[in-house]
Amino acid sequence: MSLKNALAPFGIWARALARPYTIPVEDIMRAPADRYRGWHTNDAEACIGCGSCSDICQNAAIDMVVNRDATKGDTGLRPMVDYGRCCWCALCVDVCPSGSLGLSSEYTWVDKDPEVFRYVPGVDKKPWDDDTKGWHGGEWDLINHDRVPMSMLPGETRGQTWAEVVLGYSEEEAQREAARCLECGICTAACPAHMHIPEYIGAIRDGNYEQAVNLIYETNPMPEMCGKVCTRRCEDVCAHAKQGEPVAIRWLKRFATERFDDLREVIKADVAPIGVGKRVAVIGGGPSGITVAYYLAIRGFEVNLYEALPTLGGATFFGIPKYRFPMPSLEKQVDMLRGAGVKLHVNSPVDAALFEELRSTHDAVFIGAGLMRGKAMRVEGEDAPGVVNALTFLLEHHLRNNTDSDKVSKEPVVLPGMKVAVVGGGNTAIDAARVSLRLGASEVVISYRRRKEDMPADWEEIEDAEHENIQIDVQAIPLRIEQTPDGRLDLIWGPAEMVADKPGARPKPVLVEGVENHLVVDRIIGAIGQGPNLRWLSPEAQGTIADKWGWIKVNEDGMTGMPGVFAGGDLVNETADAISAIADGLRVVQGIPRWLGLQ
Amino acid sequence: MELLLQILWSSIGVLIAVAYGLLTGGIVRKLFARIQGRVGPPVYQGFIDLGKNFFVRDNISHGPMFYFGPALRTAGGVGIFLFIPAIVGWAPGENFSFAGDLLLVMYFMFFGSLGMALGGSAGGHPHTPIGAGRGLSQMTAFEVPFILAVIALVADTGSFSVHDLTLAQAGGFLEWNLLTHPFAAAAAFIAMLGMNGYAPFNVVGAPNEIPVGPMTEYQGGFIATLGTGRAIFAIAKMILFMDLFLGGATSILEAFIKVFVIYMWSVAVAAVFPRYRVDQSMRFFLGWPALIGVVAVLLALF
Amino acid sequence: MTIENPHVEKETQLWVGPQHPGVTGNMAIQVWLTGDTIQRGITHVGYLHRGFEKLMERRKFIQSFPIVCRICVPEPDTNEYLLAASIEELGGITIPEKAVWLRTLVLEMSRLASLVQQIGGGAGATGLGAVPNWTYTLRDYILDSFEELTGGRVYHMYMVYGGVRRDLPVGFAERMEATLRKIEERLPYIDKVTFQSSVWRERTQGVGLTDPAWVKEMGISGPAIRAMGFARDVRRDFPYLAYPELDFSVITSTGGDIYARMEIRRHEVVESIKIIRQVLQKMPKDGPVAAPIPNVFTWRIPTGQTYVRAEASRGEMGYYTVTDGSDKVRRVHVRGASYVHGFAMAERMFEGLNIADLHPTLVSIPTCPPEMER
Amino acid sequence: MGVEEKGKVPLLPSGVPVGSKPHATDSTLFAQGRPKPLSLDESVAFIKNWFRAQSLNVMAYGTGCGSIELGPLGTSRFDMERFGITGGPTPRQSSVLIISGYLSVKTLKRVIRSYEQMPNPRWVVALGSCTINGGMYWDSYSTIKILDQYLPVDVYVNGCMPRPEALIAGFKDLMDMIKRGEANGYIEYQNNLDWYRANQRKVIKDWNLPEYSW
Repeated sequence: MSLKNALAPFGIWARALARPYTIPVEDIMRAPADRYRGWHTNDAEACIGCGSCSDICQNAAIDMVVNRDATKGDTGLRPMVDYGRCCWCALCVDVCPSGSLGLSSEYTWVDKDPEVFRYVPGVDKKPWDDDTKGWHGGEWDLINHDRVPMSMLPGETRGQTWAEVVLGYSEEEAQREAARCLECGICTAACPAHMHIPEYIGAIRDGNYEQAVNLIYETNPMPEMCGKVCTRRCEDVCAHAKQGEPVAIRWLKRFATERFDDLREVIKADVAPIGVGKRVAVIGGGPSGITVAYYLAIRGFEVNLYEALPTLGGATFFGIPKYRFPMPSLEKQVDMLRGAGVKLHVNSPVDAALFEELRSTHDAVFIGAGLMRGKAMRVEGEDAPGVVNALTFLLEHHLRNNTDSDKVSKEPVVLPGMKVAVVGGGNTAIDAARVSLRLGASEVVISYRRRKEDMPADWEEIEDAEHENIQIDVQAIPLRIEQTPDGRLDLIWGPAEMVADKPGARPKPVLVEGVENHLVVDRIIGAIGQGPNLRWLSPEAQGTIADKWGWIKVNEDGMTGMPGVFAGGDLVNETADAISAIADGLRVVQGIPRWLGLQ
Repeated sequence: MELLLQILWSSIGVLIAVAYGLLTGGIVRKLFARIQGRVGPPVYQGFIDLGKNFFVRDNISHGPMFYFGPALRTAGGVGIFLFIPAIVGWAPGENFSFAGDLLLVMYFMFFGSLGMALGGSAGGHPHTPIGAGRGLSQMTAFEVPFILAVIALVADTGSFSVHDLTLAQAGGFLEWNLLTHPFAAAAAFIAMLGMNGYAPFNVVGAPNEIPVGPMTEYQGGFIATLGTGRAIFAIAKMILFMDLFLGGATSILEAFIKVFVIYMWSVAVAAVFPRYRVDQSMRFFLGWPALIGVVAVLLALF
Repeated sequence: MTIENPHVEKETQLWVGPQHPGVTGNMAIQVWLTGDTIQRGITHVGYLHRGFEKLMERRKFIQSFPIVCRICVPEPDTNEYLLAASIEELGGITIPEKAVWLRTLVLEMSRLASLVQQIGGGAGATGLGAVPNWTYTLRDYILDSFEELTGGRVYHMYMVYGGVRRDLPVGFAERMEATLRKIEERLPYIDKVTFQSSVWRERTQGVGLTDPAWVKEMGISGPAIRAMGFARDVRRDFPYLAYPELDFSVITSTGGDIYARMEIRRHEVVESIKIIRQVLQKMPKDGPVAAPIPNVFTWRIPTGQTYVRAEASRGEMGYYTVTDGSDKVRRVHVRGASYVHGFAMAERMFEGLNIADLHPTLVSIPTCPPEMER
Repeated sequence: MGVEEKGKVPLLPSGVPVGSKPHATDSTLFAQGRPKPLSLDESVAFIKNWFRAQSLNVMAYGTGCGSIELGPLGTSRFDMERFGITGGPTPRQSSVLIISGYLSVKTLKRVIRSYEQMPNPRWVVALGSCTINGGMYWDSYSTIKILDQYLPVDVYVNGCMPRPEALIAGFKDLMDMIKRGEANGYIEYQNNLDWYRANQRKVIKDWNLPEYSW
């Protein structure tokens, strides 16, 4: 033991004079780092209750509890965090698709009672609710916000061809896109038909396509149509849509159904044949009619389907251009009906007499006649030659090109080189515009009253139309139509300014007085909506089942005021899209057996 | 009557010594804390700990010997204090130093440790015999240099009375045994490191080996008694060293200061060293310090 | 368990732990003593057992990350890295350059924090109060940096498969540098009371000896093997992350006693500081911190198995991972250095050890009970 | 036993449980041995409680991962000693038992033993999620989930792990409760010994502890 080594330790006595490391008592509750993971916060309004946080929590610390009424895109559930389980890993924050969940930087919570450490962040008020520090999403997320891009025909050339614009996913792309699904099920609630969306997406992800189409067919007899042209309420509410792009549910459905050329071999309808010996008549071969016919047929009912047009499909046949929904796809689904044993009567319009006969010979009658009357624009000069209704335009066009019907003129409305204006902002307007383009119109203009974000048309459709060089004039209120001396039409419109309406509603367009713009075109297509037409029924029957405008009121089983007569589709619901019609059909499929006492 | 008065004065002296012991203990804790980079407990924390220990309910007993341990320990401390003069030349501060001599004091020193060993062992915990064994062996080791130093002083002065030994140094600080008997002082002050039970010689109750040695089974009031004993024991020992080597004290203030300074010597070492194993500490005390003690004795004799 | 004890009359049986201030955690050593000398000792564990390997079989890949870091409390990041690396290897994910460097940074910071703590523990075990106080504070400064970088103080949960979860905060390098300087400034003081102190040297030199013959027999790693003169370091022998691009040396010592093992740690602190400085300097400034990862809820990994290893402050840690095509691991085996050290090696070292040297020995090898039992 | 009844808690006649906890139906799980009835002379309770609160001895038993934060708490940075909190090396000399996180069943057995050896008044501070509802080991086969069923917990400090600052806040809460005479977990334990014992015996299969560990 050398003296140096014996004395060296005394050197640390110098430390006694230095300032202690200790944090002073008054500063002891020091602020943590900016990113510190403390207690949970949640923006309860932005939260959609998807439950991803609950799913990812390996501690089962998060339960989804009922907090408010469920709406479309919000389950009404909110996460309740149990701090008897939580480990503050913040995976819930990083996975939160709505970005509402976060961790504050508060860290002190002392209590005598173990039961208090459980609360619903954002709902149960806590002092740290407004803490902006802490761990929040956005910097880096566990979920992939970007959709697998869909390959399409190039926008410059597709205006000249009737070929399908959307090319569909490859198998690898589909599985990659399917893998994005968080399986929260908000889409199922939003879908009018409540399709088993997470389930079939999961089956696609696993490469189990037969299972996927079987799942799809459980609630939708026209999946290929829906896979191509559905208005997809599901994608609007997709949890991914909050911060990124929604899962391409529609394209995935399309991918699954397109895998099989003949679905009849694949679909294994496993339902009880409860309806043997019962007869049902279906009037109208649109989505709702097809739904009722198909599901009742596989349940053993004898189904007769009456369609006025030469082919089935209703609005999906004549309303949707074939570059979106080609005829073979439609044929495939009609084949399914035939395979299910539905007796199809095409070119068979139903009149009052036949209707009464059907009622007497069948146990139940279903009316799915659709909206066959295009609404007028209600502007001066609307009846000028060259002004057509979009419904008429599309119907004629499709009958001419896809059937041998002799009820249409041989001359198309739009001829090559014409300039066309379409008034309206819905899907029909876009369809009319794009069909006109393909018919050879030199220039197509869509004129709409409100802003582009207010257009009821599908945002993808709008984009597609723009890619095809279709011009969209917004905030344009048509005032009148005049004929120019050289035989053309002058659409005179005034600019509109948007005025806030009552809360929750879209802003109203209000005409700016004194300004008149001129749009000189060869054809004007009015696409501002459709209405019901029940003139084929007897007035008494009309009065029993419909209101004075022709809309049909039904009960929760889909039955009208006339016993045994059910209705669905666009005549009944206000949304006027195919999936709602299918949902109506499904309601009736439940309703008819119940009414007949078969369950 | 005089005896009764002396008893009264001595009792007050014991209380003051306990208080001062606790206060010094607090200051020591504070100093350790400062070296460790901490603020440390308030200096009065020792009093609170003592009070708290008195207010803890005693759950257990291991027989009469178990009660005896703390009592003996405290008695040892009080005994030393009573038989040495705290303040020389002032009757109330002289205690009973007329009645006992250095041998009695050293007996009391041994007495406490022995009591601890006996009482603790009654608890039956295996840590106790290990700690007691360590304590007793270490004590026999540091007693050697200390006794050698005492022998040197006694041989020089010719008296076993602490009172006499103190009075012999009365002529100013140059007369202090610290300077006149440097070897004896060195041996004694090194032995003091062991007596105080601070590092590096605190293996007896090493908290992370045999927590806390002989005291393992004690609690509540026992611990409070032991704490009292420890406080007075420490102060009594410092007073002994003060009397033997620093010429005693003539006023309370002087006593306080000298005791504190002597105490600090032990603390200065304790703060910076780890603890020796018991075999190492025995080897240490029986090495250089013992040799220095022998030299001191030889110097005193010849 | 029945323990044959032929000297039952002559020996004291003593339990060190689990409730004992001296053991390195919630574990117990049962020893038989004659006087102060340990004749035999047995390590008892199970007090901290949670069944991590089993729990992971019930959790999706991403869900395993919050729990693996609990395997070793003082140094959680190695576990995160190893699980991430195994899953990335089996699932075919390549992490971006920036993530490689960030992971290296975090691993080295956690090694540094753990080494600093072990130095304090080694000194505290011999009764030095000052050093653990300082080193815990130094470790706390590193934890502050961790908190700033990862959002967590003790459990960071920073790495997941694909990379890391957040980028460096602004000004992190400067604040880290300040922390490193604080550690460097404190090291000479630590030297004074430990490596230069005669008493401490007496306590540690020639005590807690290891035998080079045990290396092959037991699979010793870390400071325990380097203290016997073997230059074994996973970072050098099986390079991973950014270590091949870093300049550092593998510290060895001879003697195989407590002093040698603590000395290695003390020099490794310096090396570790050097590494952290290099990492902060060489790290790419931009770039993604994580690769795009598959859907965390549904990702499946094809059948496969792998063993991934890394150097922790205690020695080699390794994860042997088996997947079977499902969305959970089939089996994970965690190989912790402490397991070998705490059982096989420690029980051999106990023989003939003084009871007072038990705790310094346990700290120096070192043992980490949660890692031993998982 | 609520706070209101403090001071006149009915003492336990042997074998007849008193208290508000529901009792186990299987009497084989009951405790046969009885703790000594508390001497409830709290005449100068305020002073006594003040002293008790200002000097807490934390038993040095790192039962789980939370004990990693007791290191910083006890050392320079947070320095719990300045609040009068020190480490207690043995159960006999400790007044606060910190359950630092999860408890495996094997540890629970030792903790019970240690707790019962602590002299009254004694308090339990539970750290982290694991003590409240199982924490991240909620589905582990080897841990207990709700500590409250096995030991009377006085203060919960939430977090995983609670930071040292939170621990200090917890201790301050405990001190306040002691001063107000509200930290009565130990009385509850004695009065509901059968309930606690039945719960303990249900999870500890190899029960070989003394009936009450003095």
